[in-house]
Amino acid sequence: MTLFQASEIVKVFPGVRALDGVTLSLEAGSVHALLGENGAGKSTLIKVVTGLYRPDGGRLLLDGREVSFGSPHESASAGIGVVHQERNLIPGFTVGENIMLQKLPTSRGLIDRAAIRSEALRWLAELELDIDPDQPVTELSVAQAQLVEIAKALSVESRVLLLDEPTASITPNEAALLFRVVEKLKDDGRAVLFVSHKLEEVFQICDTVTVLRDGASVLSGGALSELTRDQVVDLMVGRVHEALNLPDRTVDTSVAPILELRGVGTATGHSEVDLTVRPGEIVGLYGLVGAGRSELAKALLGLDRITAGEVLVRGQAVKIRTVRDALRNHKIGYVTENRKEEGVFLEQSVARNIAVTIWDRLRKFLGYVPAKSETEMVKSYVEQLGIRIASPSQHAGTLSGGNQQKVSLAKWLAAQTEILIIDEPTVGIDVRTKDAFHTLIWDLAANGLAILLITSDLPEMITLADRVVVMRDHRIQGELPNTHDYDQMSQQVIRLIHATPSTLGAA
Amino acid sequence: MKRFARSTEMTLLVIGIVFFIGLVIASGGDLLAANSLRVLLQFLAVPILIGLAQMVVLAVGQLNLAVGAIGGFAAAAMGVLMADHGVSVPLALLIGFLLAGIVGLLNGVLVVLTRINGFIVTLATMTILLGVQYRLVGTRTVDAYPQGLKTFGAAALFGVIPWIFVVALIVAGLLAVMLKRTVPGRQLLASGGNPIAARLSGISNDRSVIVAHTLSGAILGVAAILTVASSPGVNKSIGGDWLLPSFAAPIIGGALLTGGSAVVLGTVLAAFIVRFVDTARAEFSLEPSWVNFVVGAVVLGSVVLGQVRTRRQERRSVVKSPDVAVAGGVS
Amino acid sequence: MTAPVSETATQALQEDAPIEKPPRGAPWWANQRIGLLVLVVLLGVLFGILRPAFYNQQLVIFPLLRDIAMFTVVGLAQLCVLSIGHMNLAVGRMAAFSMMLTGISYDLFHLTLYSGLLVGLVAGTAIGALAGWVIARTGVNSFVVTLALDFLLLGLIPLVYTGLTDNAAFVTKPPGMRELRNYSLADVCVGNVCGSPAVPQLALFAVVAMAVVGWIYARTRLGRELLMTGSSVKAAELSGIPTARRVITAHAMSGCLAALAGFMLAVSTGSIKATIGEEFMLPSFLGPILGGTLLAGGFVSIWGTLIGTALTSVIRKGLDLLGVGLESLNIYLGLILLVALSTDRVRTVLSERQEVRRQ
Amino acid sequence: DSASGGAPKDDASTGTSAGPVTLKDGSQVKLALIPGGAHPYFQPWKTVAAVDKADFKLGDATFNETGEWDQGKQNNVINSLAAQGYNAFGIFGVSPTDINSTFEDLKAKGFAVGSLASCPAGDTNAADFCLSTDVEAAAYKAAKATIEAIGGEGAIVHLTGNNVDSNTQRRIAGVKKAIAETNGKVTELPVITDIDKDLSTAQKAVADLLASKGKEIKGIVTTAYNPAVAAADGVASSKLPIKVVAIDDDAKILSGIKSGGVAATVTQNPTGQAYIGGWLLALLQSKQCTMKTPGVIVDSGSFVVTKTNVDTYDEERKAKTTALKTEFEKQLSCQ
Ligand SMILES: Nc1ncnc2c1ncn2[C@@H]1O[C@H](COP(=O)(O)OP(=O)(O)OP(=O)(O)O)[C@@H](O)[C@H]1O
Ligand SMILES: Nc1ncnc2c1ncn2[C@@H]1O[C@H](COP(=O)(O)OP(=O)(O)OP(=O)(O)O)[C@@H](O)[C@H]1O
Ligand SMILES: [Mg+2]
Ligand SMILES: [Mg+2]
Repeated sequence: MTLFQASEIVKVFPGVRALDGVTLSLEAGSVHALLGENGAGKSTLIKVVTGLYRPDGGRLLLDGREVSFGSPHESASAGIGVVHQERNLIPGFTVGENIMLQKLPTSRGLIDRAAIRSEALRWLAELELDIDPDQPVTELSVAQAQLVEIAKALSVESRVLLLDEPTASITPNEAALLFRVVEKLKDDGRAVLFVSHKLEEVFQICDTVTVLRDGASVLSGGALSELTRDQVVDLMVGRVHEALNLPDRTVDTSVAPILELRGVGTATGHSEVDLTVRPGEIVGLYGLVGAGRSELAKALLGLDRITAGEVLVRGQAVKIRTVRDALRNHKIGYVTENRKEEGVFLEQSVARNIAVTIWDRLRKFLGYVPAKSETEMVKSYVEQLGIRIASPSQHAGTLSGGNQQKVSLAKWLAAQTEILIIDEPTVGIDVRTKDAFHTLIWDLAANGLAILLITSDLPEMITLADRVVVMRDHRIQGELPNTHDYDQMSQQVIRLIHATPSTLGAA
Repeated sequence: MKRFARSTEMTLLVIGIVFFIGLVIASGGDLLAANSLRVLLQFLAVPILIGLAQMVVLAVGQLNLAVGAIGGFAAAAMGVLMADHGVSVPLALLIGFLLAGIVGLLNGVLVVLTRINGFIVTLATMTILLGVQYRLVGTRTVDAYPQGLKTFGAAALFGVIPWIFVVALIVAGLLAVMLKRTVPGRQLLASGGNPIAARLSGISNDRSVIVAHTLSGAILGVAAILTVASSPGVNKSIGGDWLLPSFAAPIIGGALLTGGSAVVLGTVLAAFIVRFVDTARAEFSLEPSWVNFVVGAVVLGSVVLGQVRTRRQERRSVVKSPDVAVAGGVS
Repeated sequence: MTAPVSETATQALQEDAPIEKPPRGAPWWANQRIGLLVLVVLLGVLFGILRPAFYNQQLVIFPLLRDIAMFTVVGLAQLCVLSIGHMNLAVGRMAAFSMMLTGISYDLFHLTLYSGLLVGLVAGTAIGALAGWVIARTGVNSFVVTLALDFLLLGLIPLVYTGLTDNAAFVTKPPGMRELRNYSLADVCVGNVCGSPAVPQLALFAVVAMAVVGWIYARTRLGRELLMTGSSVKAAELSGIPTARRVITAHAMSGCLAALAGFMLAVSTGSIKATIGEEFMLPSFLGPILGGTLLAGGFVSIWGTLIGTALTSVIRKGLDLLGVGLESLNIYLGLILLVALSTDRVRTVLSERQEVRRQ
Repeated sequence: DSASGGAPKDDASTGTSAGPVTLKDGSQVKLALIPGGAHPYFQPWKTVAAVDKADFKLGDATFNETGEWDQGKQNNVINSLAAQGYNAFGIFGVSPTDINSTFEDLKAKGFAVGSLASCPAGDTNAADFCLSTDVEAAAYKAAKATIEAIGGEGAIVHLTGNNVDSNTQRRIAGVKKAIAETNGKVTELPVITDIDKDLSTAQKAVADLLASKGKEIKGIVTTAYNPAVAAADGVASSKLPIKVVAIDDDAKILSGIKSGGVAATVTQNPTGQAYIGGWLLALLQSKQCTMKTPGVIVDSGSFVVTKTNVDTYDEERKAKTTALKTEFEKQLSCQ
C-alpha cells in the first residue's frame, strides 16, 4: 500500500534548481532508500516533504489524498517523523526535553516533567541508550547526540519516518541497534525512508530505492534486490563507475619517524600513548566513538595540555602551543571531523577558506596580501581537488557537504604541511567523492606526506592504512599491520577493541 | 544540585551574601533596621523588572533597546490619563500596561515582518516613543494623581517588604514558571537556543520572537505601573536610565547574548548586587565617580581572576565543540 | 607551488564534475549599500526642495559633513570589534579617556596639536588593547568586559578632571586647533585650484580612517584573519589564526579609532572635556549595522558605515531645517528610519523573487 | 566670580547716550532663543519669544529646544537656524567650556549673540553679553536659606547634577562659601552629584541618603531640578524633620512651598533673560547700538521664595527685569 507519495517535485533556490521533477513513493511496511551524490537533492526533498520548504512545483500525497504542509509542525501532526542531516538539538535543554520537543506533555497547563522522563526513557531504551534524560544535551558526544535525535524522531510515533544520513557519525554497533529498530517499525507497517552514503547499510536494510541525480529521479522505486551495488553506483554517478584501484605504495620503514609520541598523557585523560608516523606512511587510528582520538589530535596541536611523556617531531622533542605553532614551525596540519563548525567558515568565500593558512606566506609589507597571488593559489587547489564552485567568491556554506570537506582539506594542502592528521574525512560523503578522497589520501602519502588517519569507517581504514592503531578509553589497545583484507582485519580490530587488558597481556 | 553549585547563580548568591554582610557590618547594623531594608528593597523592584524585560528578548537572541522608552512612555501615559483626563486609577494603569504590551507586540511584529535587525527596530521604536513621551508630558512633572496609588507605592508588608517589590518578585516567579514549565516558554527558549532546530521541530521562531517582545513590553508595563506608584511624579526623564542596567542584570546573571538562556534567578540576584552598590555609595558617602570606578575595577578584576578555573574548561570547549551549538539568528 | 597531488587523484576528483550553477548576481539595485545611498540622495533632494537652505554650504553642508565624518569614525571604531563578533560598549568612554590624556599633554606639557593627538591615539589603542586582552584571556563576553571598563573609566575620568582643572575641562588650545575646526578644503590649495568650502578639513581624518580600515579589511592578512575569527572562532583557531591576538588587535583598533573620533569631537565643539563621547554609543552601532555590517561578525562594510551614518545625519539635519519641534522630532526620526529600512528590505525580497522567477 | 561686578561704571567719556533706548526698526531682526535642551526652566522663553516679536516688531522670533543637551546637536540647531535667516541668537550653551567657540563662529559671521542663563566657563565671554543667573550667588543664597531654615546649626547636604560641568562646580563653591561663613556651626556632608539625569535616579539617591544618614541631616539644599523634586517628596514621605531648599519655580515645587514640604526655593529670572536678551539682541543686530564692553556679564537675579512671599515674589522679579533694562542701557552706545 502506498502510504506517501511525492510527484514531480520542483524546488528552486536563488542560483540553483535543487529539485527538478522528483518522484518518490513510500510503501507501508517497507524501507526505502534515497540515494544520490552530494548535492543531488536528497536533503532538499526531505525538507520539502516535511513542510520546511514550499515546493515550486509538484504534489504531495498522503494516503492518496493531496496534502500541503506549511510548516514542520503540520507534517509532524500528519504523521511524518524525520531525522535531519544537520544536528538539531537545543542546547540548554535536557535530553528528555529534546526528545519530546515536538509534543511536550503537559498536565494542568504546565509541562509534566515526570512524563517527559518516562517517555524519553522509553525511546532511549528502544535504542539501548543508557543516558539520563535529565542530562543537558551539551554534555553528549557526537554519536550520543545523533542517537538522541533518532529517539526524538521515533517519539512522534509517525507512520512515515524519514532518516537523512542517520548513521553518518555513529559506530557500526550503534548502527546495528538502529537497524533493529527500523526492522521493528517496518514490521509495524510503517514506511521508512533511509538516506545514506554507506551502500553496505543500504543493501542490508532497504527494500526499494530511489536514485537522484542533479535534482531529478533517475530511478524511482526500484526493488533493491534486483540491483547490484555497481548498478546503483552507476545510476547515481550517471556513467559506469570504476572500482577504486589504488596503485602500489610502499613505506620506507628505515626512515626515522617524523612524528613520534612517547608515553603521552593529556589533561583530558590520555595516558601512555605511544605512536609513530613515518613520512609517506598512513597510520590509521581506529576506535569506538569517544575513544579520545580527536582529543589526542587536538592535544598534539597544542589545544589541550600534554601532561606526560614527550612528542617528537623529526626526532626533536617539541612543545607545541598553538595550531599556528604546529603549522609554521612543524608543518603539522589537522583536518577536523567537525567541518561545519571547525573546518570551514560557512559565511566566508571559498577562496578565503582555502587561503586562510597561506596568508602568512603570501603577505608582503604591512601584511598586504596581493589578491592575485591568492586567487591563483586558490584556483590551483580548486582545480586539483575538483571543488565544484561557481566562483571562488561563493560562500562555503552554500556548498554541498562533500565540497565543504574538500575545502577543509584544501587549506592544509595549500599550507604545504608534511604531517597531516585527517579526522573522519568522508563522513556524509558520496561514494564517488569518497573514492576520490581515498585516492587523494593515498596519493598524498605516496608523495611523502605523513598521515595520521582517524576514522570510524572500518572499510575506509582497511583500504587506506598501512598500520592500524586501536584506541580505547584514551589508551592505545594495540597495533596491527594492515593486510588490506577486510574480513580478516575487521575481526582482528574488533577483537582488539573488546579485549580486556588481561587478555591483551595474555596475547 | 551539583550543577547549581557550579552555576552563575550560585556565584552571584555568594557574592551577594558576602556583600550584604559587609554592608551590615559597615553600617553598624543600621542596615537591618526596618526602614533601611525597606528602602533597599523599594528600589529593587524596577531594576528587577527591567532586567527581566531584557532577559526575555535576549532569550530569543534579540535585543530590546526600547526598554526605557517603553517604560517611560507607559508611565507618562498613565500619569497624564490620571492627572489631566481624570481617568480612574485602575483603568489608567490598565491602559498603560496594555500600551506597553502593544508596543512590545509591535516590536516583535516589525522584526518578523520586515526582517530588519531587532537592534534597529527597537532603536527606531525607542526614538519614536521618546518623542511621544515628550509630547505627553513636556517638561512638566505630572503628579496630580490619586493618593491611593502613591500609598500603595510606599506601602510595605510588615513595614519592611515593599509591595512593589513583592509585585516584582511575583512577576519574576511567573516568568520563571512560564519559561521553565510551559510550552510557549519552552518554545521561546528553543527558538533562542537553536532556531534552525526549533524550526525543524515544528516551532515557529517568528511566533517566539513576537511572544518574547510582547512579554518584554508587558513586563515593562508592570515596571511602569510600579514607577508611577512609587515615584514623586512622572516626567520625561522616567526610563532614561534603564537601558544599561537592563542589559547588565541578565548578562551578569548569566544570560547568553546569542539566546537560549533563561536566567530569572540570575537576573534577580544581579539586580540585588547592583543595588547593594548604591547602598554602599550612600553608606560611605562615596563620590559617584569612585563608586563607578570601584564597580568597574571589581568586575574587571573578578573577571580576570575568576578565569583561573574556568579558563581550562573554556579552552576545552573551544576544542571539543558541542555538536549542538548552532549560530543564532532568526530563520 | 603546487600541492603534492598526482594527476590521477586530480582526475578522479574532477571527472565530469558539473560546476554547480553559478548563482546569478543579484541586480545592482538590490545591493543594500546602493539602496541606502539612493535613499540618502533622495532625502537630500527632498529636503533641498522643501528648504533651499539645505544646500547652504557654510551653515548646513559644512557642519553636516563634519558630523558625518566624526560619526563615521565612531562607527568604524565599533565596526572593528563587530568584525570579530564582539561589541565595545566603552567606545565613548575610550574616546573620553584618550582625550583626557591629550588634554593633559596640551595643558601640562604644551605639546603641539598633532603630537597631542598622537598621545590620544596611543592611549586609545592601549585602553582598547587592555579590553581585548581581558576578553581574550578570560573568554568572558566582550559585552560584560567593555561594560565594566566603561564603568571604570566613567569613574576615573571625572576624578582626573576635577583634580586637574577648574572647570572640568581642558581649555588650553594648541595652535591650529581653532583653525582645524573651521577650515575647509577651500583653505587647501594646489596651485590655484582649491577645494570646496563645503568640505571641512576634519573630514580628511575620516577619509584617512576609512582608507586605512578599508585597506586592512580588504587587502591585508590582519583584516582577513579578523573576519575569519568573526565567522567562527573555532575554525579560525584550528586554521592557525592566533585568535587571542586578533581579539586584542580588534579592540585596540577600536580604541584607536574611538580616540580619533574623540579628537574630532573635541576640535569641532571646542574643548576637551570629561563628557566627550557620551553620545557615541548608539550611533556607533547604528552606522555600521545600517550599512550591512553583521552584529554576529565576519562581514564589515566601510562604505556602508559611511552611508548609514550619513542617512541618520541627513534625516536629523533635514528635520532641523524643517523646524520640527522636539515634540515631533524623535517621532519623525524613528518613523523615517523604520520606513526607509522596510522599503530597503522589500526591495531585497523583490529582487530575490525576481531572480527565482527567472530560472 | 561675582558677575554683576564685571560691569564698568558708567563713564561720561565712554558713552554717547544714557537713558531709555527704544528699538527703531526690528523688522530685519530674526531672533532665535536656544536653550540647552528640554527643561522646565526654559518654558517661559517660549512665550517670551512671541512677546519679544510683538513688542519689538521683530522680523521673527523662535524658540528651539531640539539641541537635547548635546553641544554638537546644539551647534547643528544653531547653524540650521542661521541658514534659515535667523541673525540674532540668545543661547544657553550646553557646555560652558565649549560655547565660546560657537559664539566666535557666530560673531565671525556677523550675527548678534547673547549668552543667556549661563555664561561661558573661564574669564572670557565671546558673546556680545552674558545675561545669566550668577549660579554661585544663587547657590549661596539657597544655602543661606537652608541654614536659616534649620536654625543656623546642624548638618546639611547638597544635591546637584553633572559633576563635570563648570556650573556645577560653581554651585558647589557657592554652597561651601555659605557654610564656611557659619564658622563650623553648620557642617556639610559630601556633595551628591550626578543625580539629575532622571527622576528615578534622584529618588533612589535621596531615599538611600535618608535611610543611611537621615538622622544626622538637618537640611537639604538642591541645585538641580530632579533632585529637588525627589528630595521634597522623599523627605515628606520619610516624615523626618529635614528642611529642603529647592531650585526654580516649577509648578511641582511651588506647590511644595505652599504645602510646607519645601522650605524655600531659589528662583531665577528666565523671563527677564529672554525679554531683555531679545531686546538687546535686536538693538545689536539692527546696528542701532553696540556694547561698550563686548562680553559684559550681568546677573539676571535670583530670588529666595518661601511660604511668606510665594504669591508676591514675581513682582520682585519683574522689578528686577525693569532694572536690568536700565542697567543695560548704560552699557550701550547707540546712534
Ligand atoms: N537553502 C539553500 N539555498 C540555496 N541552495 C541550497 C539550499 N539548500 C540546498 N541547496 C543546494 O541544493 C542542492 C541540493 O542540496 P541537498 O542538500 O539537498 O543535497 P544532498 O543530496 O542532501 O547532498 P548531501 O549528500 O551532501 O547531503 C545543492 O546544490 C545545494 O547547494
Ligand atoms: N559514552 C560517553 N559518555 C560521556 N561522554 C562521552 C561518551 N563518549 C564520548 N564522550 C566524550 O567524548 C570525548 C572523546 O571524544 P573524541 O571526539 O576525542 O573521541 P573520538 O575517538 O575521536 O570519537 P569520535 O568518533 O566521536 O570523534 C570524551 O572525552 C567524552 O567527553
Ligand atoms: Mg543531504
Ligand atoms: Mg573524533
